[in-house]
Formats: sequence, C-alpha cells, structure tokens
Amino acid sequence: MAASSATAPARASSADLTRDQLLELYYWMRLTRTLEERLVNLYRQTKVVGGLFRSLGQEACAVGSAYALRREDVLSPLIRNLGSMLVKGATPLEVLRQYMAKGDSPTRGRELNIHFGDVEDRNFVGQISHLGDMVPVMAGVTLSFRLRREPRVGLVYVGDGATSTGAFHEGINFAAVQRCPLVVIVENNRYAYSTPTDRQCAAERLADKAAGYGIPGVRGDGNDVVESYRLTREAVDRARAGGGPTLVELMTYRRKGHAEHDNQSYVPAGEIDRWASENDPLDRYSRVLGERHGVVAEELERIDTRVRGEVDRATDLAEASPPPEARDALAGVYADPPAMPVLWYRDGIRSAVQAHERPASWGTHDG
Amino acid sequence: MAASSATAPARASSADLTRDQLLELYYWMRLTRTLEERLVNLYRQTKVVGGLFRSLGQEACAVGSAYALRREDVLSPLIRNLGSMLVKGATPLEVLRQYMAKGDSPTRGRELNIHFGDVEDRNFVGQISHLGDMVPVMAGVTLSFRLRREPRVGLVYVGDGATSTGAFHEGINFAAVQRCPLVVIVENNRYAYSTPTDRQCAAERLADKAAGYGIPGVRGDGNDVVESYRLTREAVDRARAGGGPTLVELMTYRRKGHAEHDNQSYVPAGEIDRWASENDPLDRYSRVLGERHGVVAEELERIDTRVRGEVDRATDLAEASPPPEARDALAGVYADPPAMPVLWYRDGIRSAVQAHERPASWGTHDG
Amino acid sequence: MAEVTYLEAIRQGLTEEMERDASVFCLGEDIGKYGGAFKVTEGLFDRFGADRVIDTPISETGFVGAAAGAAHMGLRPVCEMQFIDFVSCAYSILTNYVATARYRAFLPCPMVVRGPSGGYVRGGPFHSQNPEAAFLHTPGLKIVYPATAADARGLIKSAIRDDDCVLFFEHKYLYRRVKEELPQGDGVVPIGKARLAREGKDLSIITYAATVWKALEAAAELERDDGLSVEVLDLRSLLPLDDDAIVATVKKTNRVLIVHEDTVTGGIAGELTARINELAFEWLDAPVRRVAAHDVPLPYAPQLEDFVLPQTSDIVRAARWLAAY
Amino acid sequence: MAEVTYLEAIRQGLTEEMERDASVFCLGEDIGKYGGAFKVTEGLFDRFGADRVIDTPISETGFVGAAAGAAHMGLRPVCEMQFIDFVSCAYSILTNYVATARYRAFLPCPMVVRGPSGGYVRGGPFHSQNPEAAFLHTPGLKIVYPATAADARGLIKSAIRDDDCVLFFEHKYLYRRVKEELPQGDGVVPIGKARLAREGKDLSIITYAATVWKALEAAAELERDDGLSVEVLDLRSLLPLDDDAIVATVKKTNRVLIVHEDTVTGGIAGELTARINELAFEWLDAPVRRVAAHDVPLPYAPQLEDFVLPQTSDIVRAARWLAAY
Ligand SMILES: Cc1ncc(C[n+]2csc(CCOP(=O)(O)OP(=O)(O)O)c2C)c(N)n1
Ligand SMILES: Cc1ncc(C[n+]2csc(CCOP(=O)(O)OP(=O)(O)O)c2C)c(N)n1
Ligand SMILES: [Mg+2]
Ligand SMILES: [Mg+2]
Repeated sequence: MAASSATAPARASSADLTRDQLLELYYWMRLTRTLEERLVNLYRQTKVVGGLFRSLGQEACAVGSAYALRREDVLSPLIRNLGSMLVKGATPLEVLRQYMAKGDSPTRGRELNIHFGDVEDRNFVGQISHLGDMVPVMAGVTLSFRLRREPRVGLVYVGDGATSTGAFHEGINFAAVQRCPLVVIVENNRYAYSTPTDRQCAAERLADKAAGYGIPGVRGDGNDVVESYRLTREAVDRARAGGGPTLVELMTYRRKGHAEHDNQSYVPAGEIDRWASENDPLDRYSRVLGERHGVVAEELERIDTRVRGEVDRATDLAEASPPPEARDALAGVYADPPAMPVLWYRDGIRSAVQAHERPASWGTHDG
Repeated sequence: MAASSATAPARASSADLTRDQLLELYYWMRLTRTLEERLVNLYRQTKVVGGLFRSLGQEACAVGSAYALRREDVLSPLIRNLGSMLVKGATPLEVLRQYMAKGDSPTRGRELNIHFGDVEDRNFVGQISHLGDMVPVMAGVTLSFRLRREPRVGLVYVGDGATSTGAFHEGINFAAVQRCPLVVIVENNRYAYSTPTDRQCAAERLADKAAGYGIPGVRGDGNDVVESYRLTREAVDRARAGGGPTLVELMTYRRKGHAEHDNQSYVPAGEIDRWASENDPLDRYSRVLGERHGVVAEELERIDTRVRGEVDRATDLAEASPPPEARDALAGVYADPPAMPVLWYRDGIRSAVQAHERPASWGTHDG
Repeated sequence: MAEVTYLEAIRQGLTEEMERDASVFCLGEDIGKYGGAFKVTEGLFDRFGADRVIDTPISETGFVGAAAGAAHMGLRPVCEMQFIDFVSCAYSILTNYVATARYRAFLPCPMVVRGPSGGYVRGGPFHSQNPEAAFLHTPGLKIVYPATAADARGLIKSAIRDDDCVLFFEHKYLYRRVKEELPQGDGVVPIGKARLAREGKDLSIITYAATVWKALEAAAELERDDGLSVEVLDLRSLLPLDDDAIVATVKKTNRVLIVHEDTVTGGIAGELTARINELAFEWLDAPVRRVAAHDVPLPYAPQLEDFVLPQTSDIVRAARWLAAY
Repeated sequence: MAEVTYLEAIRQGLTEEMERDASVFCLGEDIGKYGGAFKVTEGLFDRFGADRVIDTPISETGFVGAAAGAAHMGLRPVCEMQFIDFVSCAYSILTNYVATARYRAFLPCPMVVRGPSGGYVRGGPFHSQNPEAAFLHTPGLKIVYPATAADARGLIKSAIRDDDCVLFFEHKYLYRRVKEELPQGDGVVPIGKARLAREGKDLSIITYAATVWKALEAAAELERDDGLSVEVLDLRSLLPLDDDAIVATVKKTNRVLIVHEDTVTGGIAGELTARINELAFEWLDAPVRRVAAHDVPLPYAPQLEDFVLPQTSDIVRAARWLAAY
C-alpha cells in the first residue's frame, strides 16, 4: 500500500483529509517507530553493521511533510527521515537489509542505514553524509521540472545544523533565483549532534533565513502531524503553481542521541523526559484521533498489531538475506567501463609475471 | 598622512566630523579616482600586466566605510576597494608597482592589482580571488580580538555577487554565533560581472539576509560618503562595544565594466550615463561641501592639484622600479624550508648526472 | 574549410551537441547574454534561449549540485567554471556526491564541468591553475584535457555524450593561439585514447595540454641540433589513462620524459611513472624523468611565471640528458 | 609508565601544547563539552575553557577560514574535522587561501587541521576516506599521518609548533587498537623524517598509517614462511617526503613495494615511484610495485570493504612476486 497511498488527493487541503488518510498518518508514524525499535534490537544483537540513527519523537514532521507529496514528486530524505521514506514507498524489508548490509539491500551493501533511493518509480533520492549537498541537488532536480514544464515538486530536508553549510545556502539561493518548485524543510530538533541550535545560528527563528533568499518562510509544530502536513502541503501547492521555493521550519525534538552510541550527556536533566511525557507525537495524535475524529483505541491497536506483523515478516526475510558477493564491489563505478579489474596481486599474479618476461638482451639477472 | 589620518577620533559620531575630516574624505575619493585614471593610461600603454579593475562611481562607499576604522582595526578589501586601502594607508606607489608587477611591489610581483596587505602596521589583509573566503578569514581575525579582549574591530567587504557564495554564509554565521567584532559591508553595485543583482538573489534587499543570522542589517546610500561613514561607524562602534557583527548594505553602481576589457554590452542603454550625470559621488560631495560647509572651489582644486602631484611622483618612481629577480619565485612558500630547490634540468643537470652514475655491476649499457 | 581556433572548436562542439540533443543545457556564471568570460558560449543564449543557457549566482557548489540533480532526471548539463581555479569550490560535491552517485545509489549523473585552465598567461596564482591531479584519485570521474582544436571539439562531444561526469579542462593559453581545419562530420574523439603527436624512436615525451606544443617545439629543435628522433604522446585523457599507448611508446624508445605544467610534486607524472614501472619496467634504458612546474603557487610577474613553469628549453635540456644517459 | 593508545597520545600532545602555549586553541564541531565524535578532545573543555575549545557551526569552510584569520593574528588554531571526509568542504579555502598566504602576502598561517581518517571500520564511502593525495600538489601545505602512538603525540606537537599549515591525519582504525609506552619528556617528532619500522635486506615496503601494521604482519609472515628479510619504512610525513630515507632503503634492498590504503590510481604511491626513479633508478632490480585500494568508492559491507582494501595477504603475495622477480 505504501507507494499508492503516498499520493495525497490532488486538491486536498489540510481540512479535507479523510478519516482513512488520518488513520494512514498514524500507520506511518507507528511503522516508523516500531521499525526503529526493531532495529535497536538487531543493533544490540550486533546484526546492524555500523551506526543506528533514530527519529524517536520526530515521526510527525517526517510523515506529515512527506504525505503532502504526490507519487511523481521527488523527496530527498536525511538520516531522521525514515518516516518520510516509508510514506514515499520505501519498505521495512529494504531498510532492514540496508542496515544489515545484505547483498540484496537497495545498495547491494555499498551504503549505510537509510542512504538509498529510487528515482525510477517511487521518487526519493539516496542521500550522502555531507550535509547540505542535497539542497543544490534538489534545486537541480526541480529545475528540470521547471525546464520541462512538468507539474512535479521536490522536497528536501535539512537539519538545524545543516543550515550552517555553504551548500545549503548556495542551493536554496539557486532554487529561489530560478524559481524551482522546491520545498525546503528545516527540521529543527534543537540539536546538531551535541550542539544546541543557539550555538549553530544566532537567529531565534531559522525560518527568518527565507527573507534573505526572497522566498516565503513559515514555522510550525513539527510534533503535530496534521500541521506538518498542512504547512508542507501549502508550500507544495505554491511550488506546483509556479510560486517557487518555500522554507518551512518544523519545530521538533531529538529524544535519542545523534546515533545509538551517543549518551546525550550534554542534554539538560529532565529535558528529554519532558518531551517524552508532554509532547510525544504518537501520543498526541492518538488523543486527537480519539477526541476529534472518534477513533477508538481498538482501531489503533489493530494498526499497531498489523505494523508489528509487517515488521516481523520483514525481519525474518532480511535476516535470511545473503551477504554481498565480494567481487560485486568492483562493478558499476562507471557506465563504461562497467567494472574495474581486480588488482594484479589478487588473481592477477600469474599474468603479471608473464607480462614481465624480460627481453633476453636485458639486465644482469638470471631469468 | 595616509596612515595617521586613517584614524577617526575615537568618539566621533557622524555629526561631528571636523571640516578637515570632511575635506579629507574628498581627498581620498579624489586620490582614488585620479590614481585609477593614471592606471588606465598605463594599461593602455601596456605597462599594466594583467587586468585593470575600476571602482569609478563607488569611491564614496569605499572611502566612507574605511574611514570609520581606527588604525588598529583590520580591513579586508576587495577588488573595488582601492579607496578603502588608501584610507587605511596603502600608497599610490605600492598600487602602481603592484599593477606593473615590479620587484619592489608589496608582493614582489607575486600577486596582481590590489591583492596585497599589511597586518604588521597598517592593518589591511591581502585578498584572494576566490569570492567569499575573506569573510570566514575576517571572522577569525576578529575572533582573535574577542578572545584576547582587544578593543579592535574588523571590516570585510563582499559584493552583491559574493553574497551567493557558501563561504560568505559560513563566515558571517560563524561570526554571528561567536559575536565577533566584525562589520560586513555588502557593496551592492547592481552587477556581478554581467549578472544583475536580481539574477544573483531573489531578495529585494540584501540587508534582509542579516535576520537569518540573527544580526542587525541596515541599508544606505553608498554614493553618499558621509552616510557610508555614518552607517559603518555605527556598526563599528556596536562591534567594539561587544554587540557583534552588523551587515551594512551600501547601494552604489559600477559604472565601468567588470574589468577594463569588459564592454558592458549587457547594460541597458542610458543607465551608465544616468548614474554618471545624476549620482557621481565626487560631484555630489563637492556640492555638499560647498552648500553645507562653505568649501569654495579653490580649496577642492588645491586638493586635486596636490593629488595629481602625488600620483605623478608615484608614477615616476614606479616606472623606475626594477622587475623581480626570477629566482625569488622559489622563496618563502614555507617558513621552513625557506626556499624550494631549482629543478634538476635547470642548473641541476650536472649534479643529476653525477647522482646517476651506475654501479659497475649494473645493466648492459656502455657508460 | 576554414581554420578554427581551439576556443571556437569547443563552442562548435557544444553547439552541435545542443542541436543534436535537446537534453543538453549549459549553466554557469555570465555565460548567457554575455557569453562567458572568454566568450566560449557566445551566441548560444540567442540561439537556444534562457532555459538552455542559464546564468547562475556565484555558487559553484550550487550549480554543480544542481547539474547533478538535473542529470539524475535525464538532462545533460554542461557547467562552466569562469576559471577552472574555482572548481575547488565544488570539490566536495564533485568528489563525494557526483563521483559516487552511480556506484552508491545507481543514480545516472551524465554531466560535464568545463573551464579555462592553465598558465603562461600572467594570470597569477588564482587564474592559472591546473587542478587535474586533485581529481585523479576519485573513482567515478573522468578527466580530459585537449591540446588541439580537433580534440577540443571531439572530446567535448564525447564528454557530453558520456553517461558519467567528465571534467573537461580547456587551456586558456591555447584558446586563440591554436587553430586548424576541423575534420568533416561528427569528429567525435573517444575518451581514454591518447594521440601520437609526433613519431620518433630515440626518446618519448609523454605530456598533455599546453606543454604538448612545447614538447613539439623541443622535438623539432632536438632533431635539428642533435639529430634525435623524439616521439611525443599527447594523453588527451587523464582519467582513464591510455595504458596501451603509454606502454607502446615506452617499448619503442626505452626512454621517457614526462612533461606537465602542474607542480612536479603530486602532479600526474607520478601516476604515469608508476604505471610505466608496472607495465614496462624492463624496457626502460633510463629512469623516467619529469619536467614540470616548480613547487610554488604560480606567481604573476612574467619573470617569475616563466621561471616557475616548464619551458621548451627545459624540455630540450632534460631530453638531452635522457638521451645521453 | 603506562601504555597509552594512539588516541590518548594525540590528546596528550594537544594538552601539553595547550599548556605550553596559550596561543594554541581548538575549534570544530562538538569538540567542547562533548569532547568530539571520537572523544579526542575529551576533558580539554573543562581544563581550558570555552574560549580555547570552541564548538563551531557545521561549517568547515567557515571555521578553517576563521582559523586562518586567527593564525594571522598570532594564534595557533587546531581544527578538528569530525571525520576527515569533510575536509573536502574546506578544500578551496585550504588550497587557495591558507596554502598561499605566506607566499603571496607574507601572512603567517600556523594552523593544524586534524581528523579521523581511513577505513577498515565499516564506515562506508563517507566515513572512511584518505584524502591526503588531493593535497599533495598544493605547495604551502604540510601533511603528516602517524602510525604509532609515540608518533601521534610527537607529530601533533610538531604540527602545532610549525609556522605553516599542517594537515594531521589520524587513522581511526588505530585509535584504540594501537598502544605503547610513550617516550619520556617532550617526545616531539620532526616533520619530514620517516621511521624505519623494521630492518631488512631483501625487499623494502614503503607505507604509512594503518597499512604500516599490515606491512609488519606481512614481513613477519614472509620471514617465517619464506625466510625473506623485509624492511618496512613508515613515511609518517607525506609532504615533505623523506627522500633520504626512501633512497637509503631502495639502495639497500633494490626491491620496493609501496603499500597504501588510498586508491591505487592517483594515490601517493605514484609520487613515490617517480622519486625512486629519479633518485635511485639504477639500484632497482625489479619494478616498483603498488599494493593499494581498488579504484572504487569504499563500500560499507564487510565483505566488500575487505575486498576493496589492501590486506596483509595481498602484501605477502605481492612481496613474494617481487622477491622472486
Ligand atoms: C559537511 C558535514 N560536516 C560534518 C558532518 C558530521 N555530522 C553528521 S550529522 C551532524 C549533525 C547534524 O545536525 P542536524 O543538521 O541538526 O541534523 P540532525 O542530526 O539533528 O537531524 C554532523 C555534524 C557531516 N555529515 N557533514
Ligand atoms: C568563487 C568564485 N567564483 C567565481 C569568481 C569569478 N568572479 C570574479 S569577480 C566576479 C563577480 C563579482 O561580483 P560582485 O561580488 O558583485 O563584486 P563586484 O565585482 O561587483 O564588486 C566573478 C564571478 C570568483 N572570483 N570566485
Ligand atoms: Mg538537528
Ligand atoms: Mg557587484
């Protein structure tokens, strides 16, 4: 269902999300959280190769914003955007295989965690680690939409920390001047690794950066999934209508460390618990669904159960997946040549020796 | 007089510039223009090696802003800031030797045009071509003032075009977060080479970028030397008082091409003439001096004559200067080693041959 | 058919590719109405319009990244660096994002980054650079650097048609100094093939770009004054390198001089020497030697620049040494 | 005296220099209270305060440029890259502004750029890089890359005391795997001097950083199984290179294997081969050969990373080939 349901009805406004769509938002948020919890178990069992990155407490802005896109729109996720990728059609199986560096993972074991994409069908782009770079890249993706008069939109995420990079600045400015149909979401989760936002930027509101690029800037509650959807959707509609980029700052909070190893010693005591108890996006949304939309607990439990089942099945499949074939490491750096040769001292030794037979005339060495 | 007069009285506000100081501002603007006109002649005589860059029509913002600094403050000029450098103590002789690539030029013939500095005494920094880089560099210069509790200020210029660079963004943001005593002057002369400012940035006011960095941003008339001084001086005083960076956008107009070879075909007809006839900073200021300060034409003519004399003398000296010694090219890349060796095929051949005498045992070749 | 300069040949190649393939477009600083700092794109704006010849802000990372994104979507962008010295500002996105796109994410990234390179023009330290060596250890990139007008036209076409990112270095000293009649027809030149610029049997000079011409001057002088028969191999492609052509000339003459304009330390001559060692060591009758720039930033004054950069006389003296070895 | 890890040795060197010289300060991302991603600066914030251990925004160009400016004013900044892979983001300002400052403008620029480098740690393509070769053709920079704890402490001190910019690469695979007792006293190690890690007479392995340890493993195996006496030269300094030490080992064993972790194409082995050709060609009884990484971005999965990177067994096989040559 992932892919198809990633398409919000063309003209929907924040108001007219159907009850099914509202429940779907819950499904994506729950799937995100349950999948990450499963990854934690696998990490503890050392089945995850490399680091594990959580989006605990940020599921609403990831899911809500991505839900504003159509299938043909292109999304550029970051490390906290597991939820966005799921909405755009990435599957738990792909994510689990990727984290476990399996040979049948989306990158065949070449890249880590959720660094993968699909621009053929589901339209999300594989990120790289270097922060900021995805902004100019998405400026170009969306420039191509404008040049070809395609009614498509792009969405790129940056963290509060990544707004300090030159790449962010050059990319968003390029998109603004070229009026590219690009939405830039600043996920302000109050920290960049250990650095609080006020050590990252002296501006109180990161949304205020928009004025310097001559584009609209808005700020909203990133822990409210419907508001995250609504603000993003307005920006998406503006972009699609030819109105150019919008900067949307979504306020949220990173409840886990930068990665699983980070003990968060730098976080003031009580801060995390406060956010967990008072502002958990899933708890808040469950209440909203109950109070405003008459969703009863059983309905949500049924979704939770379904999600657990999906994650269980995906885990079994992923664990059964084979590791990559070593020689595949040499394939596909270029379209031409399709593969790199193995170096001479691996299986090349014999031929190397032959290649080095010396003309008799040469040297004092005996053969 | 250059250096000493570069020091504005400590507490002076825009209002209390003395009559002498007001005349001095005229002197620096006239010196800038006359020196550039001399350079044009030398360029036409092919005595200038490389390109020639003009600041015609921009003398007021260069001179007025630099005049707000004390001798101990550090200035980072760009290619249009000949006037700023003169105010800070650079001499016409240095500039002429530099353009003519003389051996006794400030960079001993290593760098072009006004790419030179002096941080020992007069406190201006040699720029490089890569736009934007001077902003982080000056963030660091002024960080050192803050760390050492020195009551010094830094001033860095960027063009409207250079505000698009990642280096500008990273540097000004770093300075803002660190509350460095830095003034950033955006010289908006409406063009970056052939590119008008609206193709560079979609914001109508570049001063609006300040909000995104959490610092004050102001805009003023860069063709009014006293306003340029006043706005810069307010920012300088704020910085010196610990108030952190300010972005000052000075509106001006580049009446000559990017460099002397540029025919400005891209400029709308009449635009240049309009600025020349209606908004020449020297004409405007001459009128102001006459009308508001009772300066009679003879006084200004006396300054003009003095300037011509200074430029004539400097030209004679510069033309008489020797070219650089070729071998000096290998000195001073590192403090240690102090010089690079000459490559083997220059005078090294004989020794190289010796070094290659082969052990008798070796090879089939006869010696 | 009239003679065409190296610069006009690049423009011609660009124009023909833009005619042939509507997905090709150019972006860079001042390349539109103005036609670029060296006028390489002059006329393209009027011919192809603002959507295919795009003036960008001063943001090398911005527009190189944008080119990559457009390339993912099926376009074929050609980025101009106003001077190649500014490609350093896009170094990270080129080496990290662009070069790895196909390998790590199966993202096609067909794009070209081109610009005026090289010295001998009194450009000083920031308008004379030869950055090719900095990209040599980045799998995923290709590098070409033509020396003739025909190769300039032929290689810009291959670069644009290539399905990966190609860095296309243009030597600004050659822009207007080198001219020739271009071959009829498409005239495409494959990436990865060197060109034998002069045949010889006593000694091989392996070089590329502007120093190809200095090597040819030296070869003529050595033939005239010393009766030496010098072969000159113009690499044209620096990544991938044409190992077959390199090995062939080594085996033929047994003496190799590598000449380039980049600094001696860290320049591409090192990689070439290593390959010659690996592939043809036994055929060497003398050490592979290098003629290159002194290890300093390139100074501005003529007396200094001429001293730092390799000159024809340097090649002659080094070749004599090698021949006498 | 207790054994100290490579990582602790760097911290110790830093601490001692900050104690010795009040003009030394650190800046980088998350290096303050948090102590850095690998905890290299742990404790420095509490000891020296916020003015000497500065957390920066995510702006490698910003804080490297700031370091240069502070250095002009007489301070001695030490920049940490959270991973050395991000030094690419400061490539332009390092190679254009910093490296040329003394030459073009007589600006002193004493600063250090350091950070965790290298692979064998399942870091994937963007947390495993070895960028040293990209800086090799930039006169004005120095490059060091220690393999032992003693050298890590001794070279960080030299780097901080040097009056020019030094790139200090730290191999993260060695951070906690390598430990030893440090020499008494200052223990400074001069830049530009290689270290003979093992004496031998049949064959020389020239290498640096993590592969020094693999070379030593290989040497032990070759002695045990083949009775080969293998010399291992740890370069330590990559710019400037220790030509004397390189020539000495070549003349001693007449067979050279160069081993590094960077890609074979464009890696530093090329420059080394060229120098050996120029300085000791006649003493070579076999071609200089390279053992290095395959020319691909470094993949993440253990099976792939291990296949791409040079392993001890590769060194052994290559050495046997060279010895038998
Ligand atoms: C250019 C660059 N510099 C440094 C890093 C190392 N790094 C990885 S994540 C991170 C913090 C990112 O913070 P933020 O942008 O707020 O995203 P968040 O993790 O909070 O979602 C840093 C410094 C990087 N990936 N790229
Ligand atoms: C990073 C970088 N890219 C490109 C250039 C080439 N270039 C030199 S000056 C210039 C235009 C600068 O315009 P602006 O910043 O407005 O300064 P102005 O010349 O108008 O004073 C350009 C594009 C450069 N010097 N640096
Ligand atoms: Mg954050
Ligand atoms: Mg301008």
